[in-house]
Amino acid sequence: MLKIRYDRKIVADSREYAAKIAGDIYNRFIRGFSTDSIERTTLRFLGVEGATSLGQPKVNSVVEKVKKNSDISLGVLLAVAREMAVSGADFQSAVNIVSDGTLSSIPPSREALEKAKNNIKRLAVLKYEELAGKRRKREEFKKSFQPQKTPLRYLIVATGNIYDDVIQARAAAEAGADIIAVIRSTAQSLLDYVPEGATTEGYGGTYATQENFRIMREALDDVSKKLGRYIYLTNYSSGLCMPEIAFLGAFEGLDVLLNDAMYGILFRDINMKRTFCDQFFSRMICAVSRIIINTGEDNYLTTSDAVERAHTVLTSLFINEAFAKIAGMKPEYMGLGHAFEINPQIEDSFSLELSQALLIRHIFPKSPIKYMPPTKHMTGDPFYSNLLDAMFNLASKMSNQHIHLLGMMTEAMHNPLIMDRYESLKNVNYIFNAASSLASQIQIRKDSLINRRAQEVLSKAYELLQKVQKEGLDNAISNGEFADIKRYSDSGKGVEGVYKKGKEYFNPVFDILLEKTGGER
Amino acid sequence: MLKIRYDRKIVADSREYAAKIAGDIYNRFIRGFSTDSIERTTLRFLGVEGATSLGQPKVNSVVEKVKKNSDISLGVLLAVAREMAVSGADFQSAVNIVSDGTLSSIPPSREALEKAKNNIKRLAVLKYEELAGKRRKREEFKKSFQPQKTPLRYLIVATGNIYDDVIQARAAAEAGADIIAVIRSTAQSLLDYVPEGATTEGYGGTYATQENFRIMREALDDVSKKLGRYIYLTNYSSGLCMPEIAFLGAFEGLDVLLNDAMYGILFRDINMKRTFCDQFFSRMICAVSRIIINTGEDNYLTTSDAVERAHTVLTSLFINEAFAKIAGMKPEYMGLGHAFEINPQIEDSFSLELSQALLIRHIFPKSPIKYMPPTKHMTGDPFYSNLLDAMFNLASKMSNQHIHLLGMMTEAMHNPLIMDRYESLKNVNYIFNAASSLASQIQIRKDSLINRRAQEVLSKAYELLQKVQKEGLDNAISNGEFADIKRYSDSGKGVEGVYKKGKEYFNPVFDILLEKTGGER
Amino acid sequence: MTQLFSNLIKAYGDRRDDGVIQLSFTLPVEYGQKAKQIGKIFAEKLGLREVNVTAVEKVGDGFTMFVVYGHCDVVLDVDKIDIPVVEFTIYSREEVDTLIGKNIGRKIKVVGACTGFDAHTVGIDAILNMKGFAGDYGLERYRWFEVYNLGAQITNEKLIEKALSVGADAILLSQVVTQRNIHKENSLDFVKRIEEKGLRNRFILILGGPRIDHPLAVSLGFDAGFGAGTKPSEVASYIYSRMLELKDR
Amino acid sequence: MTQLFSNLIKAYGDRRDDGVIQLSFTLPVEYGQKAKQIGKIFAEKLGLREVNVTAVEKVGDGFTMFVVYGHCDVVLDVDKIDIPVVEFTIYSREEVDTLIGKNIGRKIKVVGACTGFDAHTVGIDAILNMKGFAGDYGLERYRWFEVYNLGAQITNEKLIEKALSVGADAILLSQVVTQRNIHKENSLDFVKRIEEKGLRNRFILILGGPRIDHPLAVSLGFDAGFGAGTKPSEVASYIYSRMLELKDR
Ligand code: B12
Ligand code: B12
Ligand SMILES: Cc1ncc(COP(=O)(O)O)c(C=O)c1O
Ligand SMILES: Cc1ncc(COP(=O)(O)O)c(C=O)c1O
Repeated sequence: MLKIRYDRKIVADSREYAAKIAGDIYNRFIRGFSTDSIERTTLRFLGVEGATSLGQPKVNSVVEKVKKNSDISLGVLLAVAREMAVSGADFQSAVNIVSDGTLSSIPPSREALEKAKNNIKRLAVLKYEELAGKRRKREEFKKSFQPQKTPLRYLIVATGNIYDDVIQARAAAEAGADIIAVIRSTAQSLLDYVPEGATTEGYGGTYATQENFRIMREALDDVSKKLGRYIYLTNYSSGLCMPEIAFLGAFEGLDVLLNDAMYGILFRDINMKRTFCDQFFSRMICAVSRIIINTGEDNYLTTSDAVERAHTVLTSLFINEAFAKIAGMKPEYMGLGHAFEINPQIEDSFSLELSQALLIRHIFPKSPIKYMPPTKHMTGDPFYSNLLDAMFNLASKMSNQHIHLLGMMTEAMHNPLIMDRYESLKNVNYIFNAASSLASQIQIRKDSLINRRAQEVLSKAYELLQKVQKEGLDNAISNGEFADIKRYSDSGKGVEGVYKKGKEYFNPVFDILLEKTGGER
Repeated sequence: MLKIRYDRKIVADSREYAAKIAGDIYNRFIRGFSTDSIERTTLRFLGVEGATSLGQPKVNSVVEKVKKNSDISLGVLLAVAREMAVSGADFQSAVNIVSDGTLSSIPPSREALEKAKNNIKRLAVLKYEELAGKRRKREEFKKSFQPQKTPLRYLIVATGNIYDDVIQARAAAEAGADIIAVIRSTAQSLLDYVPEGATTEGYGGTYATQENFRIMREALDDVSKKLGRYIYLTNYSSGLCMPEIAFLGAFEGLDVLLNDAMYGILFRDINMKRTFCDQFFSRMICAVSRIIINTGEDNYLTTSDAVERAHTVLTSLFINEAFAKIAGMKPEYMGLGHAFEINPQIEDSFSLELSQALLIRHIFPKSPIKYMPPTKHMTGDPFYSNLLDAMFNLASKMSNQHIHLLGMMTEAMHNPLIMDRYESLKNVNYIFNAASSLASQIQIRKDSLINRRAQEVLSKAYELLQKVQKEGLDNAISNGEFADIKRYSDSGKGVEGVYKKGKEYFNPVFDILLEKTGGER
Repeated sequence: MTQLFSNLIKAYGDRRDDGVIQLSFTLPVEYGQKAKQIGKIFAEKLGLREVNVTAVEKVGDGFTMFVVYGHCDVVLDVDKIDIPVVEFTIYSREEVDTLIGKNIGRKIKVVGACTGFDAHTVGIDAILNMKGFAGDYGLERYRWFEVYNLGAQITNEKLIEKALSVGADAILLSQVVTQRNIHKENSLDFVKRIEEKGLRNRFILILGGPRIDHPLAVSLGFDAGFGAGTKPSEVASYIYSRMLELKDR
Repeated sequence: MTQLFSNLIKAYGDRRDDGVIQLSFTLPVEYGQKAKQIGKIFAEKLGLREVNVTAVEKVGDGFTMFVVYGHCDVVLDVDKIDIPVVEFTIYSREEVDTLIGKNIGRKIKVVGACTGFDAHTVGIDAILNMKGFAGDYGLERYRWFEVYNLGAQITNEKLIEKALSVGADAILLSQVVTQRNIHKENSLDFVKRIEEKGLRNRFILILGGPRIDHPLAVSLGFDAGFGAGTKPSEVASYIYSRMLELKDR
């Protein structure tokens, strides 16, 4: 790879600070807490699915009823276990009883409760094995194809209708895409439940649902076989249902999930505590299922200036990495994200972008870095905007990014038309091929702008990490250190769904995940 | 500048071979010959203009009549001098008499003839001074502006109507063009006369005429003042009227002229001898008027493959340089031409292009190298074709070419629309600015494809020069060494207009030019 | 290609009135020998002459993309086109501040937000926040503006409530997402609520966003509309001149 | 957006029958506040709905460029469109050579050129010369073709003369420059000369060039037309199958 110069000691120190920052959050906000969505995920993990007669997802109904009729701080599963113990019902029936709100008020005997809890534990082990089996099958399927050359070509489909999405995804794969991301309807992250079934509506995308995942996965597996090239599937887990969607993604064989430790806080005003807990749980699921997560630092540069605030991206990457480690993720699955968002009218903008791209690629050498295309400075002139994408493609190839999001020349206009996506692939295919070995033929001069800029960004990121560590991440966020947005620990959406675990909190799924991931905590 | 490695000894040896090749042609085909167009140019130089009552340019009529009624091998001016001597007419009247075909058959007295000849010589000196005065005035005008940054942005206008051309040229200059080239009507190079007046027709451009030159020069001077940036004007002198157009261009203040020692032979099937003589004379005019010439090696890559036959471009550049030296041109005015024409589907095409561009830039460090955009592999998809232009722009900036022809995303469709030109400028402005100092920040690795390719092209060019020197350039052309096209010394257009000068050949214009240029002959 | 009267215009390719335009589109037809002609007929049906289909490419099974150049006979009489334009002088920040101080004599209160599901705050922030846009400071920076920026993802109702509670002079609504005309629907909903409450003349109503323009805003019931690239000083100047007008009445 | 019957098609943006297309064009109007609306009205006059003018830029004094996206209601009934296609099997060079040897039994003579002012020889060379095009050898390389390639810038008359003098089976005319329809004029001139001489049935007439297609060539009086990207083996296969047909008659 094209080498740049920067101080490796600062990198090591930065990592240490980041570990402290995330560790502090883990101790103060994550360990000892659960959330509505974690509880719901636990139920889904154990096979609870479908909706109530009122159309509410059953897992939501169960959690709500436990909150109303019992003590959620002990975990939904304890309520279910109790019902099993009292009424002798099996797990599913007990879940239904809890969901109906007719759970018995008689306290169970200690032994019956132990037995019920043991049954649930056994079920959890079984279900874990089932999930692991799925994961293994997928890995085998993947291995039956030649691995693709990086950067991988990542394309979005966003028609708002899952069936149209399938048409577009197939066309994109045929034209050369390696990864298909199905964009979600705007504001799904604010829904405190996961919609059900195949959906044909939404703004800017359609809903992330289990059925939609299945439909698209099936289509892509089919195309993969046809093309002899494995097509990765991506969706979004960020939002109030982060762990649930992570589980559904894992269950339906998704390869990549958008999953950031802070995105929901900053960009969706979701409560901090809620997000910290949820990201942890969801990442444990990703860890055991070997799902690549994608973080969202690219978003910072849509609200902050990409030159002035470049270092905030790097700072946040260190923190996201530290959180992922706590959840037990391997670097190979940390798709840390950054972006090509410098104002194209700035002199030497390409050198600055290249510098940043190389720096990040160097600091996280094992990670499948996700590189986002220009968006903010794209204009209504597609001929021109296509050129920004070309230079982005060149920067990506020269710095050998891993997951390369294809830019759209109509970014400033609309969700991509079928032909926009096709042109985007022509663009990337041309540039990647034309500059195939360019990076290996050149060296960066010691005293160059590229090197100076890299060192500058790194130093600033380091300073910010120091500062954040001193203040605590929660306070740093309240001070607007990231994305120029301020959020507070007690406000934001979903705050009511976070609770301190009681002493008798029961959740074998949680336990298995903690055990299997063995994160640095 | 970005450095590449190549064998400088081979360059020096190549130059020597090229000097021998051109010298040989000079001795065998140029020295001692004149042509119809040289004779006509001589007349124009001395102020002969306008048309006969039949609409034929007067200079053509005079030459024709001398051929018919007198001995052209002694030069038209001798016939005119004779007429002056016999009838006592002044120069212009004598010219008219010759043109009317009514010249007297009485031989003049020796003295009268000497006197007439002396009169013409004096006139020639006067006219030379006039031309030099024009040149000085223009240079002063030019100096009143800040010099532009290279690569200079060169844009073509080609509406076919000089008045529409003016509109487009102004728009282009306002959008950032540094040089405007007015494209000529196709096949003007095959006309054995220069049309008169302002013209509003033509295919793919309108005619190169003195009046058109004047109209456009005036418009561009006006725009230059408005923008505070000197706008260069270019037209084409190649063809059967090469020296005439060169003179008209010099007279009307053109800055750049397309003028190649072999283009007419290869691409227009103009006779070799004719072209060799004409290019020599036209280049002497360019030399004294400090006009930048542009050679046409880029054309080779439209008929030959740009990877396989890259070296033919370099070979030809050495030869064009040697011919220019013989005509007394300084390197600062030799706008040697090359092009970005590699099939974009070839892996590493960009590295190959960059290699070639750097090599040429290194070998001719003082010359205002002209770099041509992709044309042959442009497609009917303007979104895609615009990308090839972007990479061309990048290669040009990275190798700091001097005259940069803007590519058109609609190259494969039509002559540029007003908006095509505008988009092209947006493209080049973005890339030049974004990659402003990129080249100074990197080094090319010793063992890189770029270096290897440069050395390979140079070696092949050297070998070809050796071969050409052995065979003689005339025979090499007959063997199809350039552009995969074969031409023979006795066929081709305009062959009937070449003649060996008689002992008494009289042409003080020729003499002044030979004296003032003092070329390496 | 006859030359038209000077007020009548046609598209301009490289000569007056040649009418040349460029199109690109995708048709749900299989790529193959017939595709090109289908693309040509499509362009002809749209009214183009001498259609030049320059690209025909397969974008997927059953889909073909076309690029077309052709001559189009649409003629516009520019003199007869009546386009509502916002008429006001654009001042610098310093000038606006001086003028408000002199002619209005009190702080102008503005409330802004991006309402509905739309979460794009960068546009409204560019107009309102200190930082501003393209080197032009936002309204918060002005001495004589009092700014309430409610950010994004709030309801129209909340925005109106806030405007009432602070006694705003102007309400600034931003709409960025336009998919399936959500921006128009949401803007209409906003104006309807204002009208139902009998508040239409209480506030200066300004709409903004990348796909907004003045005529559209007016047609939706606003006083003015501002599109892509708007500078804060333009908005400030407009509000000032509107305030002056209202005062005079 | 109602779904049409399957044979009726509209343009496809990202959903069936949404009709979205893209345009770009320049109008001779001054860049300014009104320009955008003029661009919009232009697109509406062309028949677009919900016009989105995404770019309005000054390309020069008095000229403004537009990029527009909009919905277009053009509907095509693909089943009803009658498009002439060249019907023949495409063989490889080896196959063509074998078939000619077997079924024609003598060399096929072809004469080709790029006539008129048009000096573009690369296209006709690609078809005729040894080297060929895109890895597909040219007709000179075939055992059973005898090729006369006259290059460019010769007259139609000369081409016909040559064809007669060598007793050609097919004449291949290349036309690359299309400005102001010079290719059509020159091709018509060629056919007229052939017809005047009563030679229309004497030769297989083939027209080629980047802007040529089969229907156009047929309408100009040729037997077949070949466009951008044509491979020599396609032309060879066509000539062979035409020869076979003629022999059978
Ligand atoms: C940044 C951005 C985001 C950021 C927003 C961060 C934030 N806090 O604002 C993030 C990443 C969060 C985001 C998310 C989404 N986005 Co977004 N986003 C953009 C992007 C890249 C830039 C917008 C921007 O900031 N421009 C810079 C500002 C300064 O310009 P502006 O908004 O035009 O504002 C100027 C003028 O319009 C005017 N103005 C604006 N408002 C007002 C108001 C008043 C009163 C006045 C006077 C003037 C005024 O003044 C401003 C300064 O000149 C655009 C693409 C693009 N290049 O335009 C897509 C884009 C707007 N997003 C889009 C979409 C679809 C989404 C999502 C729905 C995607 C998804 N499914 O997840 C989500 C959800 C958002 C939601 N719920 O609304 C689409 C909208 C398509 C459409 N036309 O409907 C776009 C066009 C991208 C695309 N092609 O798909 N996005
Ligand atoms: C190379 C080239 C030249 C070379 C030509 C060298 C030569 N000996 O041929 C040079 C530099 C000399 C040249 C000059 C000019 N050119 Co030129 N040139 C081109 C260019 C870049 C490529 C053409 C080419 O070689 N393509 C590759 C070949 C293989 O493709 P092809 O021709 O399409 O041929 C294929 C098929 O069409 C088909 N085919 C072609 N002919 C035939 C015949 C038969 C019988 C069959 C079966 C098939 C067939 O098979 C071939 C293989 O697939 C094009 C732009 C472009 N990218 O297309 C401009 C272009 C064609 N040129 C153009 C112009 C205007 C000129 C000039 C007039 C410019 C000027 N004013 O000086 C001059 C004059 C030429 C003249 N008198 O005709 C315009 C034409 C505009 C128009 N549509 O009318 C173009 C489009 C460029 C532009 N945008 O302005 N040109
Ligand atoms: C990490 C991450 N999650 C989620 C999203 C978008 O999801 P939503 O709009 O549903 O919040 C993004 C958007 O870019 C993102 O970067
Ligand atoms: C050196 C040179 N002269 C002249 C021309 C074109 O002139 P014409 O078409 O009149 O021969 C070219 C074309 O590119 C050229 O390179």
